[in-house]
Amino acid sequence: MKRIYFDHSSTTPVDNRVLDAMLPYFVEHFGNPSSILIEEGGRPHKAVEEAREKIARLIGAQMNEIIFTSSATESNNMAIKGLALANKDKGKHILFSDIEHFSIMNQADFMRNLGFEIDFIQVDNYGVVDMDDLAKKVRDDTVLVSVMHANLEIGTIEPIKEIASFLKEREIVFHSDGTGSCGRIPVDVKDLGVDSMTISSHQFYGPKGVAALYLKNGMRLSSIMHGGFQEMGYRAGTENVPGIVGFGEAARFAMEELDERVHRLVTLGKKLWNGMESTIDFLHFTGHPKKRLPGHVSFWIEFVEGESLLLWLNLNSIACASGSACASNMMAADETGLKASHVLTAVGVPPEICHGSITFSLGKDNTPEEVEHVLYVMPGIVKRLRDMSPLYASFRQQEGKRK
Amino acid sequence: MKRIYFDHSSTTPVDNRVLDAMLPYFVEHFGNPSSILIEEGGRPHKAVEEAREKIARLIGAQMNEIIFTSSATESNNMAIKGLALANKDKGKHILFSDIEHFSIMNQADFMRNLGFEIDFIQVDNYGVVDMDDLAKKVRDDTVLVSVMHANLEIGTIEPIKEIASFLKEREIVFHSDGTGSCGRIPVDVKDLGVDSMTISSHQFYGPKGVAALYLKNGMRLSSIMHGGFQEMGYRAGTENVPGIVGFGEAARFAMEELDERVHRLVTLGKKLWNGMESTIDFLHFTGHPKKRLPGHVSFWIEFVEGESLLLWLNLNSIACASGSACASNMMAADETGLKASHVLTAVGVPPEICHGSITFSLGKDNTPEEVEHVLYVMPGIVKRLRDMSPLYASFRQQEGKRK
Amino acid sequence: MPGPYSDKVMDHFMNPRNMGEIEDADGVGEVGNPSCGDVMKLYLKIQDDKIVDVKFKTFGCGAAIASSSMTTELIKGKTIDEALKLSNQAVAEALGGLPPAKEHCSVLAEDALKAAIEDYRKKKG
Amino acid sequence: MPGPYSDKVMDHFMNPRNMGEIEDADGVGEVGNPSCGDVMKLYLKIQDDKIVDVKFKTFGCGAAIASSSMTTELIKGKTIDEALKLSNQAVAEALGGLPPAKEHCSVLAEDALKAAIEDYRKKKG
Ligand SMILES: Cc1ncc(COP(=O)(O)O)c(C=O)c1O
Ligand SMILES: Cc1ncc(COP(=O)(O)O)c(C=O)c1O
Repeated sequence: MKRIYFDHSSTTPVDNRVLDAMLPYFVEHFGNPSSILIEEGGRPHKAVEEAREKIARLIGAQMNEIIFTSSATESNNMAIKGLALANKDKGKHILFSDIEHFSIMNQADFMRNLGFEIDFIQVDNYGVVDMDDLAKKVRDDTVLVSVMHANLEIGTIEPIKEIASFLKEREIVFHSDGTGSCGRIPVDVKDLGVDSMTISSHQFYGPKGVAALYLKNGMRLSSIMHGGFQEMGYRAGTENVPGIVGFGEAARFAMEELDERVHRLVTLGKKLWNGMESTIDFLHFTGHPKKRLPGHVSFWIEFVEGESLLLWLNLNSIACASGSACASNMMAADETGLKASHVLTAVGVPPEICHGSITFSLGKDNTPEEVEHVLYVMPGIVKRLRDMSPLYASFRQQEGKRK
Repeated sequence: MKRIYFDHSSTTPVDNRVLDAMLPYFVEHFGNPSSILIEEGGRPHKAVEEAREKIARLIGAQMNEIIFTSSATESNNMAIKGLALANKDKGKHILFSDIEHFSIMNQADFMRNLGFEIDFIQVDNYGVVDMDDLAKKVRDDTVLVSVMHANLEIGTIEPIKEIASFLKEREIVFHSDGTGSCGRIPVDVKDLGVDSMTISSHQFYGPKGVAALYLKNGMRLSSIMHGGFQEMGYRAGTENVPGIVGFGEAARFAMEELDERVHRLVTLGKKLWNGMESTIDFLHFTGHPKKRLPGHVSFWIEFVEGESLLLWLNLNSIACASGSACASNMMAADETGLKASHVLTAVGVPPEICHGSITFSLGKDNTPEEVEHVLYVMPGIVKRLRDMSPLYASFRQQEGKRK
Repeated sequence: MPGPYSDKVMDHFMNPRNMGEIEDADGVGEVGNPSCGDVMKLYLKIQDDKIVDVKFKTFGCGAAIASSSMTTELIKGKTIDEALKLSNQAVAEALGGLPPAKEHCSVLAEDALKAAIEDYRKKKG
Repeated sequence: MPGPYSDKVMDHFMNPRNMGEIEDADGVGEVGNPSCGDVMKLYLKIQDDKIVDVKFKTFGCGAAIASSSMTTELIKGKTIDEALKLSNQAVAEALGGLPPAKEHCSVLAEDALKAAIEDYRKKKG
């Protein structure tokens, strides 16, 4: 059976049109963009700059505000380390939201070792950053705040503009991880007012191995990748030319087709959401019901363990994610990798449930028929797993007694 | 006219067979290798591990000693920062050879800011590391030494094995940048005795945007790219699957065809070297005449400026490099980018000449006819540029007087 | 499907053996804690020190379900002493191995078995 | 060829105007230093304060050669006073611009011209 891919939060397939644009840059136009004195370098150099312009246009930035990197993770590392180090004369205090991705969160220890102090901003039960808590936690020596634009696990979109204007008044540098938003919903960095933002290619039908950091003109950032003079000195290393070209094309298509994609996904998402709600009992949606990514439906189901649900869906040709899309790593060296999702904990989901969360993230090529099929398959799987569950058995017993 | 590409030190075209192996991983097998619970993740995960095995085999390492990165630059940054930080209890003193690439050299200031002390090991006029100077500079608190395996600007191959055994006795961690050697000449990390080594895909017909670090089992290394659990926790970020697959295939072909490639290149290199020697006067080869990369011929010519020579060669459909292959950056913001090559300065080439150096680096697909064509074209260009040179004019005048 | 789980694990996950409850069980063991993700309940029917029937219910991941299922298979028909010798490694091995992060699931199965036998002995007095 | 140099620069690099020496020049200016990579030598033939002929020799990069060539074109036929007004920006502009890292080459051309005129004035006494 044809697979139903509802896991666009983890990654997306490269668009065929994007791949076509990349192909000439592997063999034919393979030159090093730094070798601009020879013919071989000219075309790749131009291609990189054209891609830069497309990314800039997608998010309303200037061309020279786009720095290419190898992943959203690298962009986030560059931003936190680079902005904090460059501005450390201003202060040593850094704030992360409680629901940042590991590529922000797991920098905390390293930053502490460099002498910084890290605090965390709470979110409400919908995963929306608590402005009061932010106001309470901000200090005179706060130098940097990081709040993601959209959370890929629970779908919530954060009030970035509001946070940015609060921080601007206090002259605090503001980084936002736009991995979940850029290419999915309209993003205008000038309107949002962020100082830097991460953009990830493979989240919107571009290739893996390439991403970017928007860095507002005039911001100081210390390089953490030292070497040659590429990327205006911010990020050394020979450019991944085909990857960058693909990223650029993916950005162009995302921009041209954004309205259409959003519209489709909102419709499909609503269909899935409503269907789930009416067919599965003891189901709890996660994230904000309105301020959320289009086509993103996340939830947990009482008495159903998430991995088993995911495995059964997979056996039924349906791909989705359990726990953090990018984070769950079964191949971890030991069970310490199996912690409850910090995002779900932050939004108040009880720890025993965190393992049971599921994220359906739809993409531009999903269809209403696929949604219908998922809705058709789900109840049976849920029943099957509940029938196996001693927790459900004792719950039903209790319920029986009460009646 | 068909281009003659003699600039394989800067980058190489992707082998068509390598590209073919990559293609299924963009659209069809696009999954996230971390999503191993769903079918989409299985194949990419397996492909990454197979590529890891191929890289390991190329350099005689174990599979779990290979960490994928995005570039040789990143591998070098990971090695220097990561090894120094993880072992800083052992000491604060670091040694770089005088001819390291910028991706090592330009880390010096950052490391100094972290409290490390950096010294530099001299090389002789052939660019070979001076063992006596190394012995003199090593201290009780020396924690890390970095010496590249082969220099891509002057072709010299360093006595890595000798250096490694000297350092092993003193329990000093030894990193070697194998960007120039891996895939070009036989490399066996166990025989060499290095603790870590950089390997670059696009230096041997693999794609750009991917590289690796060999890290010997048991070595401590602090991660500098924080986030998810990829790459055994050493390097976070969603894997560049097609890039890694291509890198693996390039490694496989490099290994299978190594003898043949080396043999061909040694022959072509000799032909070019001898031809240059006999047709151009006042020519000086750089690097070691014997211990050098196959097919690598580098030199400077008196009274001929390098960029002009390179431009004329380019106009004659010949691609080569002047100064450091990866370093020269004409698009620098100002003239400070135009410093004399530190490599040539280190081997004692007078600064006024450094701008005049040329590197011909041949590759597996070059032919004897191409070498002949270059030898045919060179004298005319040299004459043309000398005729324009006031330096040559006054030299000839002086010579005339002497006679 | 290439994945972290062996074919054996997937087989037991998809077709769990001896799933269910035993109304008049001689021994019942329940271990685990929902907060660690897995809960396992094992029912034993014992005659003459021999396990004549066994059933399980499990809330948990694929490895937990497969470990429960395999454990029931391995102990059915065994004496109590033989069953007590069953180690979590034996369960994992019989399943064709478990990913390192999931080895605790086979431990849970062993624990459930021990708890059920203890319950039986306690009831028996 | 797309590259860092304009078509004008490449044209003057490939087909330098007024390249050579003037045996009986009225003014000669040599500037630059091989250690900075470029040396430029300018020869002037002057009649009635007018530059009637000019030649150059240059050791240097593409921008240096093109700047020299363009300078000779721009001053040929001009009076000394007019020539002295030639700025390095004018040379760079006439060449369709130079990459930022190469702007010093046009400065060198301006300097060579000034040195040559000074030499002429000194010789004239
Ligand atoms: C919000 C967010 N930021 C960053 C990342 C890291 O992305 P990558 O693994 O592509 O570097 C992820 C991964 O899903 C993410 O969800
Ligand atoms: C010896 C050496 N190491 C590292 C590098 C950096 O390679 P990349 O730009 O691919 O990161 C180079 C570039 O040529 C090099 O010559």
